[in-house]
Amino acid sequence: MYLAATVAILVTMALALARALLGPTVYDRVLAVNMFGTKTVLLLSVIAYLYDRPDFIDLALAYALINFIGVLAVLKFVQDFTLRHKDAEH
Amino acid sequence: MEVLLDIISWVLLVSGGAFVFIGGVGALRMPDFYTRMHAASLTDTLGTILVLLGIILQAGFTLSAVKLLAVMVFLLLTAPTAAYALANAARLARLAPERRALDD
Amino acid sequence: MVTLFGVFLLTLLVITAVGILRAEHLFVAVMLTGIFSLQMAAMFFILDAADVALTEAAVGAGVATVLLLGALALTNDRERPSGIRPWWPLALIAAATLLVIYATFDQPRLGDPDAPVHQHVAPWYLEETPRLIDVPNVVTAILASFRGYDTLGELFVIFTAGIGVLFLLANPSKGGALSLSQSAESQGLRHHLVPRVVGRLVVPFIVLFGLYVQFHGDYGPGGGFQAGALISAGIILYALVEGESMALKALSFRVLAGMIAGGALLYVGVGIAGILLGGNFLDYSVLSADPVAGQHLGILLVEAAVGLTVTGVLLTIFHSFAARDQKS
Amino acid sequence: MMEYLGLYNYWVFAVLLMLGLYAVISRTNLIKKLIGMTIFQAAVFLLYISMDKVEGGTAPIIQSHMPGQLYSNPLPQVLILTAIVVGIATLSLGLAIVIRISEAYGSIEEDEIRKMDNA
Repeated sequence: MYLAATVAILVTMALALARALLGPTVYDRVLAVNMFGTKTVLLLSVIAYLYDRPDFIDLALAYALINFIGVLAVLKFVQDFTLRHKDAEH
Repeated sequence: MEVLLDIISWVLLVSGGAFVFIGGVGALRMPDFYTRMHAASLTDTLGTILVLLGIILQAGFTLSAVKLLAVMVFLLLTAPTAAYALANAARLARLAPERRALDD
Repeated sequence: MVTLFGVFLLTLLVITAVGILRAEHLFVAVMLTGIFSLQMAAMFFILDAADVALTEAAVGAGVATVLLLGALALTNDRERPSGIRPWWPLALIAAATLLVIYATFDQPRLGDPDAPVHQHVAPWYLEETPRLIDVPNVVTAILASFRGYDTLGELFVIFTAGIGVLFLLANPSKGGALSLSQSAESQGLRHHLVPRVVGRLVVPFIVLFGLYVQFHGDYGPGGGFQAGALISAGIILYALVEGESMALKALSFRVLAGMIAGGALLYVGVGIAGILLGGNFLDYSVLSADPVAGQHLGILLVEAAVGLTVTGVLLTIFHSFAARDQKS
Repeated sequence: MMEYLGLYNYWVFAVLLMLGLYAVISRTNLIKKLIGMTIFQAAVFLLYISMDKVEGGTAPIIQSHMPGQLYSNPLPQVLILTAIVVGIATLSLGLAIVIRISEAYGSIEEDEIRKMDNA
């Protein structure tokens, strides 16, 4: 049963990657990165059980905790960018 | 009892996988950014809950079950936050005077 | 079956790398680098390298994207559209790729237990670690004890990189110190309610998890490098949601500099303590009456030293980039 | 078939290595060069970690309740673990240099910078 879930997650990863490569806007790509992140958390959890080494859930936990920092950094980047351009206009 | 647990986690894992997959298809096929985000984030949370619950049932009352629960709780906290931040960034940039610089 | 998963992931890895290369918008390249790092971490995990996967997770998800975006904000997020590319680099690269692939046919196939790598010192490490050091995680035992000298060198490379970034980006007109003004930009994401609340909620857990990884590294995947990257990711999150000045109030530059130097000094100090107690440099067996207990103490101190320096360096780099942002 | 699948990791290593090198030698943008360098680095990581795998082995964290368990080789893992953190430290040093170059020349394209130097 882990195999079924793993295959589904891997295929979804490929779909997310396709979205990341196709774009068309940069936000689609950020969305794909975020999707890829949650899928990685799931993949690591499932594979830890597939390998019968449940103590490796630590890895999934690490990703669950810090994966969204990248997206917050994107928000701050865009915010600073728009701020700077407003400054430049005035 | 064992068999029942196995069946339930089978159902949870497979339906979780299905939801994850549907979310992926939605993110690929939807026509514009905001609808794609909707597809991705909505099924993301449901798929996550189902898959992780399925594994937790297999783990039983162990330390790893607690860790899995923590993974689930943190994912449910952080994934919508990321979605919020992303939607906000997109909205900010659309309103921005220099929109061409950030559009692809 | 797992081999097939590996093949699938590796194929995605190559596609992503090509995507990174073709992206003319550097912002897009950075996002694809994030995906690349996630794939690498999953691949490391499949190949039985849990410690390495945890390191890649902590560094790739938390720190690398933030630093790259910081650099883009300070330079230019677009690559100049190129005209006609010369053909010779591509031809050269294609030829070299074929050459390397030709060379791989002499490699033992993946997972071959008779491969030369597995014949030399590795079996000795695996056999002797329970007797000599008695920690379950052999990676930690090798990192901190058997090859502690290597790790000392790596620590000093990180130390030097941190000092280098400070030299390059610190503002000399203000006495060499970096200063932050309370401008609108240093407010971070304070007016965004959701990230702020969730961020404030999650930061303590990240730091707690970092400490767990630091001190549980003898028993599971973890250690100073992973913990340092995780804790700095937590503080970076705090800086993002509350503004850099708030993060600097929590851990000021003075404290960070103390952590960088203190970690390096602690590592060397443990080594010298070994000499003074009659052993060799970085020989922990003499640190306590019982050699195994001495090893445990030595590994604990050395990992703590690594964690301190890595946290200090990564945060110093982050704050240097952010402070540069304020000025320009 | 399995004979070739067992070499797939090394082929991907070769391709990634050369893609990274291609980015470094063919692009003029300095940040792109640095990203190419990280791909090059990742390829080397992949080579080392591929070599550590032992068929039927598991991660080298000794399980006292499973005697006779095979373990993968811990040594390459130690080398790469430290290399990843060193990699991010050197990457940020490179980025710091690029930021200074950008401030001094107003450009991060190598050929433009060279032109300004020669002028």
